[in-house]
Amino acid sequence: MTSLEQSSLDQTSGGRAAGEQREGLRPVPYRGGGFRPVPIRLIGPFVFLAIVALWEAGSRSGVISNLVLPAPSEAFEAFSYLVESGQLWRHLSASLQRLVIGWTLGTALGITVGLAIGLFSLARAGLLPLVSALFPIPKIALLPLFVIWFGIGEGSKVATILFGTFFPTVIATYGGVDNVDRTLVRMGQSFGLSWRSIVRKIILPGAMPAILSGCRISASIGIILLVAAEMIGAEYGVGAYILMAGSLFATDQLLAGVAILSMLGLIVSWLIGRLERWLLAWRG
Amino acid sequence: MTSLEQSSLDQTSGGRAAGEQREGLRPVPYRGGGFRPVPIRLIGPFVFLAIVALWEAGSRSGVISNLVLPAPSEAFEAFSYLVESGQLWRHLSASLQRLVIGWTLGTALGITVGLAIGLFSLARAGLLPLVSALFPIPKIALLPLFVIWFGIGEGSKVATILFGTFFPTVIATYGGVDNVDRTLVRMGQSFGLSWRSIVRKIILPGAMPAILSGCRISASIGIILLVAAEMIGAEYGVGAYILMAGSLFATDQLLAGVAILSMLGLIVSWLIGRLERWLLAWRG
Amino acid sequence: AADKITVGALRFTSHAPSFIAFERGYFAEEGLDVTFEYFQAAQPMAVAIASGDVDFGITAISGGLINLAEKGAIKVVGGGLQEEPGVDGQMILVSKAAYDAGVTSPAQLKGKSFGITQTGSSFHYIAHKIADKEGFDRSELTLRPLQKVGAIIGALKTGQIDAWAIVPHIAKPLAEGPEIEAIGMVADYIPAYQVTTVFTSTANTVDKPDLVKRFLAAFSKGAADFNAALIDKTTTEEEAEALVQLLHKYVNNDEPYEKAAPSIRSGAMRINEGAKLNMASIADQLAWFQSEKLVPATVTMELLVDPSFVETD
Amino acid sequence: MDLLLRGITHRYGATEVLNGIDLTVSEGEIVCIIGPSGCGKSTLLRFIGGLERPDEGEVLLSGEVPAGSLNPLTYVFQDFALLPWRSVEANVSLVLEDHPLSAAERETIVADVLERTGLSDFRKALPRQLSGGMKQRVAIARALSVRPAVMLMDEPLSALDSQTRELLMDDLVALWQRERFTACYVTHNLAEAVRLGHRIVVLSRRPGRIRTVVEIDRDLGAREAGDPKLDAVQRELWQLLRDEARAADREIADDVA
Amino acid sequence: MDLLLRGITHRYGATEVLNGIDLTVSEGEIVCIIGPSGCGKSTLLRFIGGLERPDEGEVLLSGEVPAGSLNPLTYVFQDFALLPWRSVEANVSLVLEDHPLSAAERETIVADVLERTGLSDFRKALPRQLSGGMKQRVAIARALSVRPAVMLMDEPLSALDSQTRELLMDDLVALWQRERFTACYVTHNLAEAVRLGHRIVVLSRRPGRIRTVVEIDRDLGAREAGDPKLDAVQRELWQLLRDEARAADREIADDVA
Ligand SMILES: Nc1ncnc2c1ncn2[C@@H]1O[C@H](COP(=O)(O)OP(=O)(O)OP(=O)(O)O)[C@@H](O)[C@H]1O
Ligand SMILES: Nc1ncnc2c1ncn2[C@@H]1O[C@H](COP(=O)(O)OP(=O)(O)OP(=O)(O)O)[C@@H](O)[C@H]1O
Ligand SMILES: [Mg+2]
Ligand SMILES: [Mg+2]
Repeated sequence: MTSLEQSSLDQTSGGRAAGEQREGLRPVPYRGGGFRPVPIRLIGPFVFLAIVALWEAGSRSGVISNLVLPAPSEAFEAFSYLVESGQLWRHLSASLQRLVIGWTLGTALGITVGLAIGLFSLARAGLLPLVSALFPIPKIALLPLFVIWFGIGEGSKVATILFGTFFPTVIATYGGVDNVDRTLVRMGQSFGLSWRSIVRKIILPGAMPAILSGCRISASIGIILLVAAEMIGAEYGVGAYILMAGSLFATDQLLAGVAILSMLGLIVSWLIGRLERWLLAWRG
Repeated sequence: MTSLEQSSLDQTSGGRAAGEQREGLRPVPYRGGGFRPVPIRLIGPFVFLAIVALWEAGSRSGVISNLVLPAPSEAFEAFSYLVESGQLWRHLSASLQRLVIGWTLGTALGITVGLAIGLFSLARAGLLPLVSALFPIPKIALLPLFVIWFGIGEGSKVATILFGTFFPTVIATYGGVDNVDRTLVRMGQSFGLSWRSIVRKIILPGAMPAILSGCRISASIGIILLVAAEMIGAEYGVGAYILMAGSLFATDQLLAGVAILSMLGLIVSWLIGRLERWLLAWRG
Repeated sequence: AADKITVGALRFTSHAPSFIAFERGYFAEEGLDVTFEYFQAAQPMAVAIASGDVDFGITAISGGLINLAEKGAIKVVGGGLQEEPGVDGQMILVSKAAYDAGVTSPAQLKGKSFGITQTGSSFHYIAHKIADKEGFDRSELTLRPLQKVGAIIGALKTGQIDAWAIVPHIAKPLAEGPEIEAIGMVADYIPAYQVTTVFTSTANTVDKPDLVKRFLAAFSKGAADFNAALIDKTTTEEEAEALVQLLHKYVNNDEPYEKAAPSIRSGAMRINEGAKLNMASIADQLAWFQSEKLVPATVTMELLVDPSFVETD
Repeated sequence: MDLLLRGITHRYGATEVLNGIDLTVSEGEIVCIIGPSGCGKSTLLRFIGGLERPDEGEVLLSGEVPAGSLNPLTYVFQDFALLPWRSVEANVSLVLEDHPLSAAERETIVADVLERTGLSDFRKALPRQLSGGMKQRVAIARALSVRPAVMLMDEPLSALDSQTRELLMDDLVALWQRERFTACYVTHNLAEAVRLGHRIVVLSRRPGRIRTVVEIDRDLGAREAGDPKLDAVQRELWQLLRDEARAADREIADDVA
Repeated sequence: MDLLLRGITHRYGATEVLNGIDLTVSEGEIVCIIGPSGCGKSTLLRFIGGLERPDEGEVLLSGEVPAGSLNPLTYVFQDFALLPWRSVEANVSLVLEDHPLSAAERETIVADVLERTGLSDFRKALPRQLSGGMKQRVAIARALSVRPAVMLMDEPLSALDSQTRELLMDDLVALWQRERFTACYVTHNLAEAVRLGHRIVVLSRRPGRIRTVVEIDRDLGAREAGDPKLDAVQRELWQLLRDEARAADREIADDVA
């Protein structure tokens, strides 16, 4: 046995063979890499611009008939007119107000009910089947009843968005509560923390990632439902604008409206991303 | 130091104190339990029945006006009429056909595109922004264009469902591919498995749980979109039935239709549950 | 103080009397403080009256409206638009493809497809009346519910449906285009067709008959102005122009005036003087709805109409 | 304060997990509990801490709770059980917040325990920024902050790599020499048991019974790696456990696991 | 077949991970690589297996690949890397499926390696039904099935509890005595290194440099727990590593971890 002292004289040597001459040396074959898509800058915007350019060219040359699809420039013109005439703000503010109120109420109620289902056996047994049965009901189907229940004013519009955002929030919240690491809860109990403390300091922050991703989903559902909500007696609103454009078959306005919704979706998703980065900074 | 031999004579003794008499003995306080809702049998059906019974009583006594909500028995009568007249099957088969074709195509395309986005940098950079931008567009907004693009026959209905199911499937699939444990992929590479083998034997089964939960979501979206899809020129179909009931303000038929969709959702979700149990049996 | 009322409106010329009555102060003269509630479609307006959100509405008689009347929620109280020989009324349109294939008159519509918005809409009724008069079975005309006027236009332009019928201010520009041809008039199939009616909640007819009377009075003045300027053309051109300008505030206001004015003018149809109601036409429509099982057989004219407010014939 | 276990027997469904456990933990001693996988060590510790109740038998306390002890029976968990969204100091202060202490008192206690565990430089760090060893030190600091009468430690070092484990064992010995805490220390690792235990309780395979109790009366501070007597005890323990460990290893979990 | 590393240096972004590593692994020997956390041991092993390429330096093979070796450089991973959806035998056969073997040949190889690792009774079991020790045995059987020239083992026992670790060390020694496999064995655990290594390469903290290489020429089969010479080597290695291990432990991960 070579003692440690002996070999430690030889501190820089990598063992007996380093430096030695050998025949038949060949590098090990490389077989790693891949399966990890890396971001390629500018491809995204490039593809987007290319599609728009091709589409514009197709429209101008008549390959794409105006009936099938208006040129992007026409949609942009419709959008510009909206901006210039100040109508954009009118539509947008009406829609945003509905969205904010409906989404806030739906989310707040959804988190409350979701927490109850996540924490109490009775709430889970009684409410979960109801939630599962009501969740998949299409909201447009209920519009005629919503008019009777909530009137044709803001009530029914807000209610549509509220109903649409309530159910996914419930499901995300109780799923989040279920997934909170139970050893953390046991830890809290073992230190004699009160029930309230455990819920407030362990369960809620632990379920927060799931709740926020539920918010992301419910926000996009809310935006999608703007169109359905504004089917009933809405004069202003992006959804109402799209419906009007659709019923007049003004496809340029229709596309402009759809683009506004799409941008609204991106902005809301960005905002929730900020919120996530702030509330979930601990995830690093 | 007591040697091992010594103490092992005393094999059943729990140490010096067991059995000893002590004063001031008290049990340790119990502080565990809870935070784990347990299923309570029969509460779910009971709550459901109670709601229906209350509602029926309310309708009969006139507390709930017929205008606000028809009695459950009326909705059930409308449903019975559908069954007896054989219309149910006509509506259901029309809808199911659209659902199956649209969902199958949308899911197949979605899995393909999702895999491409999950595996190739170029596909990810080029397609992902497009998918993110198009996903939140409400399908009802595009109906007028769908009519032009796909006609008012089965084309536009299938296309609506296809578009609705395509995007969530893409997102679920590429998310699933991203979440496949990379050490498994490295393992495959380290054993010299071919690219095809790695995709087929490691990536795909690894992404399967995510793909199936995507299917669950896309199936309920497909069912919800039946109403929107059947807005255009559909004579039969559950969605068309609901729309007709809505336009005639025949709320009993409306509720019957909504209940049919709800049950359809439960059945599809049960089927996917079976599929999951079969394909994901390895999760135990 | 003036009574506050809400009037449901579509941004169509058929609602012109309300707009005129509002702009020219006829409502105010009757002591009515009117606010308009705008709708995209007629059916929700009927529901809104039932729910009490709106006091008065003007729209075609639809299945939804009758069903709400059957639930005791609303009543027809007056007449609106009516088909009349000599005045351009609703037109029957076919796609170019169908026209070229020989559908040059409504008689050839047998076996063709016909666009409607929804089951139980006025389009549905018109289609069946055409089939009845031309003597083929109603089921020989394939109905295509497309929800929205825009969708029907798109489908007709691309030849996906063969035929449709619509009010002139929409029909005329379409027929001038290359994709669509006009082949007949609805008036030839449904004489004295009471296209739209004025209706209100049952509660109003019972509790506030006076309010209903005052509304109808103001509405009638507006209708008289409208008919004089655009139908009978008994006014000066300046006055007609002023009226069109007034209406442009409400109708087609997203288009520049120059573009909107001709379509407002060409779309004008007679509004019943004094909101007179053609009971025979309404009875015929009700009978049709019942024959198609779209409304319960128990609905009677008494449930649907309160004829005590206007002249009937 | 002493801890007495009397005739603890427990079943989960059809499987008997523990059978007739009698044991005493006296003040100031560290009792190590070893046994093969699944023999019920963690279950036993949960009974001792009052987080679960045994089917039969009782866990009793005798003697006065030391003055100032906020939480007499305090756990240290294998996976640290730190709240990832709280900094080191907030994780410690969490367990003080439900007690009637002023903010200043709390602050003093937190500063004190962080000082004693060498964590003062890490006050503001989040758990994810720390190595496993530091995380477990935070958990120990948190346990110390409530001045426990008995520490219940469930494999506190198993989640750490072997070098960190060595470092933490040294820390625990130093801590015991200063504070003379009482502990129930569950472990798989015989070297740990021999290094830290005043008494070592050997459990049999499921259903866990006490097979033997080994007393090692050499002072913790005097135990050195390579001590032939300790090595001998460790080897004998391994002889005792080897077959059962192998049997536990070769067990197939049934499908409803 | 021998393995030669020449001047391996690597950087991830701004951090230098490895610096000038020269090393040879000769046929039939087990080279253990030890070092504090984060010193680049796993990275080095990835370079050796061709899964990643170093910024500088090269990894070379010399001599003939043994006849019948399907995958000369074969890994055994810390977390087993078994496909959870495949049974034990299917996990082994996975790595044979891409080679031109008949089904019967494949079946023979699978049966043979399962027999040699004592897994024949577990052929149809799914990974989730197995204990950690059995999972790692499956991974070793899988590695053996491709007749590797060199086994690259990255902390193969760290995920196991200490009793299972003992059992598996015994198994590995027995296996080496039968098969005389060549291996690069990365570990944190000095006891493991002293038990299994013919040579032990000690790396410094990041950037990893070779600090020393210790040769232990006692036969693996003759190494017993409690052997004073081995204990002495282990203690000296610990002296060498302790301060660096402590420093590595006290490192705060920066926020962008
Ligand atoms: N809540 C529970 N419900 C059902 N079975 C349980 C529960 N907790 C533990 N068990 C079972 O009881 C047995 C003992 O579990 P326990 O965790 O106490 O063992 P352990 O000795 O701590 O094992 P390990 O050494 O693996 O930590 C195991 O077979 C386990 O599967
Ligand atoms: N793909 C990578 N990208 C960036 N940094 C990496 C990557 N892989 C490893 N590192 C960093 O390189 C350093 C060495 O990592 P490596 O995993 O090789 O260390 P190790 O010696 O195996 O550590 P451990 O003992 O914890 O397993 C670490 O600081 C690690 O954070
Ligand atoms: Mg345990
Ligand atoms: Mg490593």
